[in-house]
Amino acid sequence: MTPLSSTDLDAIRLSIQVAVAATLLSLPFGFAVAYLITFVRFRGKVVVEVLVNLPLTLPPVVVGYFLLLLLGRHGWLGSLLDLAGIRLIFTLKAAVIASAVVGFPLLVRSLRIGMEAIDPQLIHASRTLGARWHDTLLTVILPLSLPGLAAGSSLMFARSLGEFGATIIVAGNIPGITQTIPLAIYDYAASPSSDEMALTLCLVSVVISLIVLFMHEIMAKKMIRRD
Amino acid sequence: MTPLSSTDLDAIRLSIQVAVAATLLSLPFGFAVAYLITFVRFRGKVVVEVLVNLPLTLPPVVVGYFLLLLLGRHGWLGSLLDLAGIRLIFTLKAAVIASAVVGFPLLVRSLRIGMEAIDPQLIHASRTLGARWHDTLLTVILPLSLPGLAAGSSLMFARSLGEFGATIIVAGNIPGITQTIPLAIYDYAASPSSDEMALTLCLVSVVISLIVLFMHEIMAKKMIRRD
Amino acid sequence: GTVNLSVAASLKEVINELSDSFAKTHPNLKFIKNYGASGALAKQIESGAPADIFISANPEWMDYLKERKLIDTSSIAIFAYNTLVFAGSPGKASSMQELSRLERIALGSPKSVPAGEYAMEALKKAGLEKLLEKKLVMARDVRECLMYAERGEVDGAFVYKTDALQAKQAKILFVVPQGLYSRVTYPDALTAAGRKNKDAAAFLTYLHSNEAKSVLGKYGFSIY
Amino acid sequence: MQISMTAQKSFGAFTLSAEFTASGDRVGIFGVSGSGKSTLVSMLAGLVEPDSGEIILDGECLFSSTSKINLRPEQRRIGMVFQQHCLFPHLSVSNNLLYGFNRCPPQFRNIDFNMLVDVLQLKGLLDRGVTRLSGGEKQRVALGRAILANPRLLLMDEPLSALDDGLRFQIIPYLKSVSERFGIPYLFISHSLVEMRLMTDTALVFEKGRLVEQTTGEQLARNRIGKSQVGYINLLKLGRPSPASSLYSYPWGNSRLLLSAVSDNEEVLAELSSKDIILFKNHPVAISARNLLKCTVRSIFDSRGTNGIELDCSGNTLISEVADDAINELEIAKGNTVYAAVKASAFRLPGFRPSGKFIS
Amino acid sequence: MQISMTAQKSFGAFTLSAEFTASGDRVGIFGVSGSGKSTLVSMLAGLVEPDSGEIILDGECLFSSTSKINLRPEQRRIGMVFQQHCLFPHLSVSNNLLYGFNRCPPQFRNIDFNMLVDVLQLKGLLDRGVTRLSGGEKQRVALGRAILANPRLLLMDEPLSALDDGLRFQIIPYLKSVSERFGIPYLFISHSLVEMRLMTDTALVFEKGRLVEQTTGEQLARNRIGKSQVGYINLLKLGRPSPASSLYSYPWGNSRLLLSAVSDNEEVLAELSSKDIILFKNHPVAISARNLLKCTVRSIFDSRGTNGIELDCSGNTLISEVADDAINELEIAKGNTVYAAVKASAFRLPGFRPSGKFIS
Ligand SMILES: Nc1ncnc2c1ncn2[C@@H]1O[C@H](COP(=O)(O)OP(=O)(O)OP(=O)(O)O)[C@@H](O)[C@H]1O
Ligand SMILES: Nc1ncnc2c1ncn2[C@@H]1O[C@H](COP(=O)(O)OP(=O)(O)OP(=O)(O)O)[C@@H](O)[C@H]1O
Ligand code: MOO
Ligand SMILES: [Mg+2]
Ligand SMILES: [Mg+2]
Repeated sequence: MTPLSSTDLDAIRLSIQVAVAATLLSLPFGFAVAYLITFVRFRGKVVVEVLVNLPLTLPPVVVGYFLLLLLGRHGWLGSLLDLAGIRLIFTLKAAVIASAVVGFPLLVRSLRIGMEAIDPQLIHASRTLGARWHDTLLTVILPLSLPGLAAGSSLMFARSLGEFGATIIVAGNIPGITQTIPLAIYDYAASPSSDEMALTLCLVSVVISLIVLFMHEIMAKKMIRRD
Repeated sequence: MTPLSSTDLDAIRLSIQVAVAATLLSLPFGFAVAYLITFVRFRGKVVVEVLVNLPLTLPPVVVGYFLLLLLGRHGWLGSLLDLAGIRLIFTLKAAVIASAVVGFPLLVRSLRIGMEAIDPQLIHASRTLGARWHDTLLTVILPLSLPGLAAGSSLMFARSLGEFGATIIVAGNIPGITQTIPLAIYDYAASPSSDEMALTLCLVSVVISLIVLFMHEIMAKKMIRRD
Repeated sequence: GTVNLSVAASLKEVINELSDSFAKTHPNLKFIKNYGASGALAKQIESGAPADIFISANPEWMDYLKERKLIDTSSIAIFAYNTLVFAGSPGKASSMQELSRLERIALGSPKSVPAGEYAMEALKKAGLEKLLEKKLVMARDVRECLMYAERGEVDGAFVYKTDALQAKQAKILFVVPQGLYSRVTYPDALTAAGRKNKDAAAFLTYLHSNEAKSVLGKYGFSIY
Repeated sequence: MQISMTAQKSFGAFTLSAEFTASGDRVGIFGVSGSGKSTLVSMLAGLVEPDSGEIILDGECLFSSTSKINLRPEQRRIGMVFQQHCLFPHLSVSNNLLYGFNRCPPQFRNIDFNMLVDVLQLKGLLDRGVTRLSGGEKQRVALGRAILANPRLLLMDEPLSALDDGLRFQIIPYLKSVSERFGIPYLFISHSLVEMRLMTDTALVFEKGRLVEQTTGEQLARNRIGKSQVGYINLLKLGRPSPASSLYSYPWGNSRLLLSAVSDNEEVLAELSSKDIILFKNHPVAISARNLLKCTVRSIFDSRGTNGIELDCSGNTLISEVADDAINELEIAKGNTVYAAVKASAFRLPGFRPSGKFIS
Repeated sequence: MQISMTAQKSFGAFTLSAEFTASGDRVGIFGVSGSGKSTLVSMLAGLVEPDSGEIILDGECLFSSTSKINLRPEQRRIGMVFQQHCLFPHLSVSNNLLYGFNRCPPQFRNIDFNMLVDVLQLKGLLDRGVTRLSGGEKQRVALGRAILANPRLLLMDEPLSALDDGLRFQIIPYLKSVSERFGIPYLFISHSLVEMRLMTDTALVFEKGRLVEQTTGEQLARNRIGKSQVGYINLLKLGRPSPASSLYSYPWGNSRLLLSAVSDNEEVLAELSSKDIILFKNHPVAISARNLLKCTVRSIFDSRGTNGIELDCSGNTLISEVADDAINELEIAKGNTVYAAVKASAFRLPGFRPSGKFIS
């Protein structure tokens, strides 16, 4: 096996950074959206569901293009950020956003499955004990959604590690700066002579995601006390 | 909006075919794997989990590349199939397999979240009533996993509609034969003059997946009688 | 200073070598290189991605940026040319006409891959389009075409000479006659943002130096 | 407490129409299985929305379909002990117990945690996850959780059904004293007439979703003389006992009674079934019954086959149940004198746990 | 049925050591809340694996830690009524009921569905989803589901706790007749001594995870004379009644008894508490009790403060509970004659539902 070059090590570091940041960033939003869809009746729920699931249905490259339109200098969000002196395109932040958007539907779905399995009587019980909705949310719904949360965030993390199409478009493929593992693999696979390096990176990627998967499972088991 | 060309209509038809076939094909396997991981203790469970999650962690292109190695004329499965006169590469079947493999971890995860929420006492109850494991599987675990199954298969369906990286490698991008919506979008998006067509196809894709999402949700609600 | 490059992926090796040797004589200069599909690069530049120099795999995307006034028009020049070849297992075919004997032929998807567009053009001119219609496999890019040929999934593939030279199994079976397709050109230019970057201008000049031409030649590009 | 309810709720063929006004701090709800008891209390707690009607508690409107008022459960401060426990599976026993306590306004956090844990016998279990409890342990945690929240009204849906008598009769006096001391009125659902007599003053009887009887617990029991197999339960306020050979002598108004059971309390409420009192016209001799009381007949009320006789025993009231024939034979009539015999073992002391650890 | 168990199971500080051999078709399990009853039956059903030991049912080894035998629950054909119902939430009432029925070998599918539905009063609910039932309705479905599977042993974990007396005393005789007719032995957990007396012959008493007493139901009740607040319950086999003025006259062995309750059955088992029998040395006059029986004292057994007196009444046996002092006063001794007085309303007919729809 060929040893890893310094840009490979950079790619590994960047990938982990991106995956961790994307997952952590998405958790509160994902939880909020899943809660809204599962427990709250409101107008325009359909619209929320559509938006959340959009990135799943579209090829990641297309998602990347849409993000580019949104966050680019002339995009409506990008132009605002530009005024504030913030540039996202071609930075690691953009990679994080790309991963977060692409993985978001997976997180929300997992959370919803978990939330839907919660016995409504438990929520009733907390209400009769004086808990207001946000209190119930934090002390009953959140802990009981932990299995879904753990599953969802590990899905999201793994997906982030593999995210390629949207990332390469909004973050570019700049070694040492925005080149994550999938982009590095793409580069290696471009030349027939470096197939082996591509395989090595694949392996690294798999090992990382496995570590995370197992950590999550152990966490989930510890966090809820059931028989 | 530009009207859809006949190859576009082909792409829509093919996409639906692929997504439906991939989802239906994966359901029994996904259910079996989720069941094994959730309820059965066996050696090598780790290996199964690794294999299932692999396609999620790796960029779809890499998955496609591995599938090519496996199913290609000289791949170890491909060469066997070749003897039997079956060729998969560059056919719609390959697109189905690519979508199935990429979406599989999503399906299994969703099913697992649903299965883990089943009260073990219900399984106990069915056992004391004389149900053997496969009976319990079909009459208790399956119906109670329906919410997870519906969620998982709608995730899978949506993911199939968006699958690009792995499909284009194993199925090729042959208009009218293997060109699905994402591949057609890619083609359109690559030339400055046909951006609009790409957008139209995106919309079609979103609409289809939404229809399926809602169908699933209605189904899931009807199938389980809860308050 | 720094120079931001947005370069078509097929030029990766060439530009890596050229930027390294340029950096040797300019120790304070840092290159930030972004390789990708020409269309994606153009869209990124349009969205404000930092780029001083843009090298496209076809003139179309250069024109796209030019129209949007994102290119320093005066700096546009041809960086290199490429040649379309047919690569595959030795002995499968030795001319365009013999292609009809083959079962499967790979080419880049004509709509999205320039090499595929050129190949299609050549097939049309040679009158083989209808004949081969069912045998064509459209790949995402040139690299995939070559991979199919290398692994024997197809009998042969239309690829650039520069790619074919890197192949291990597949060999160049024949060179597609230049008369059948328009010339494969790689235009380069300073972007509007890079106009003021002296280092970028210097590097662009270096790209047209004789030293650069010999490197291009080494990788199989032609310069005239 | 004053509840006024005129609420309807339909589930398919079943319709509960809860139309009543009840006052008093200890209200019982009777009814056979499926008569709508749980649905009624769920509407009060705000967990089930009535199809129409109005619910008013102590002058405050909790629900009104016409004024479109529907207070949320947490705004009502009505506690509930669910029929199926509904413990939080992710919390330990003590965190379940303290859930409502921690959420109630500081000035109401005055129920003694340690004493509650003691009475409910949950001491060793506090750190345990609630999924790893026995059925009766779960029920006790559910009860404790609701009490600690010190609600302004406590709804209890068969809160003692999974408990043995020893525990049950230890918990009942505690419940009553907590209710009195902290001013927590309650609604109590139970199938046991004895539990109801002990726990409630007013009783609502439901049948197929309709209120068929509203009465005091006292009256309810009297009405059921002859219908019930247990009979009317006389509740006797007794003072502190003193030993009397192998038995115990308790003051009861101006007279004394001999009981076989002993109690440590200053005051006890003993139960005596109307069926356990035998009447004689003349003073009997050599009888095994240890208590012979000279009484005056105050009134006679009848019900199929048997008659309730209200007796005045040195100023105390006792109700005995007697067959028609006996009325003539003993010449029982208002104002006449009779002798009532009661065995020392016929009394039942609630909360009394015999030395044997196990009782019926 | 013959069960032999020597199994241990520990949960942290709690250890259940189930060491006993029991035979007979109707076995009761007593014990206060948390004493290990549910754990015991779960081990029998194969739902909880013992830490060590052996379980043998009718000569077949179900579990053995030394021989590494552990039959799966479905191989044991042991039915279970769970303490918390455990109904299948995705199935209707009738599909829940039929779940085990459809899975039992055809030759055992002989329990009458309609009759069961009748007794359990589930008729109108068959198509309903089980999540939309009241607490008592759920419990009845759970009971019916287990019975219809016609298991070779039925375990019932407090199966009647959420039911009113009316239903309870309708279900008990049904359970017994089904058990007898189809040869289904059972283990019955309950906190009610009356239920236990009516339902079981043998009783295992557990305390803190250990068997502290193994006895017949009869003996268990006798031992508890004086300890229990209910007393020993005499069970009297009575024949078909005939009306006698406002009461009913029942044949009882060679004599007759007057009861205030009527039954339609050919034969009934009436309950009479030992506390409801008053003894006289001489024949009393003008007494409200409608039954006066001349008896011979057969034996006296004592327990703290009260004594059990076994009486022979024209060949029938009765046990009365009497205070120490009374023994001397009435000169009660083996062979002496006494008169026993019992009120017509003191008898309790199990399964008897008074015309009022609601009873204690
Ligand atoms: N999974 C567990 N982990 C730890 N302790 C347990 C677990 N299950 C039961 N216990 C404890 O074991 C003891 C016996 O429990 P079990 O359920 O057998 O009691 P039980 O006799 O059925 O009581 P009840 O009448 O209240 O239902 C209890 O003290 C209980 O707390
Ligand atoms: N969600 C529902 N859908 C349909 N019917 C229901 C629903 N909930 C309750 N019922 C029916 O309403 C009636 C009253 O139910 P409720 O739970 O109030 O009875 P209950 O008096 O508490 O009985 P129990 O003593 O058995 O707990 C029952 O007949 C029940 O079947
Ligand atoms: O530079 Mo490309 O990879 O053919 O567009
Ligand atoms: Mg109820
Ligand atoms: Mg139990």
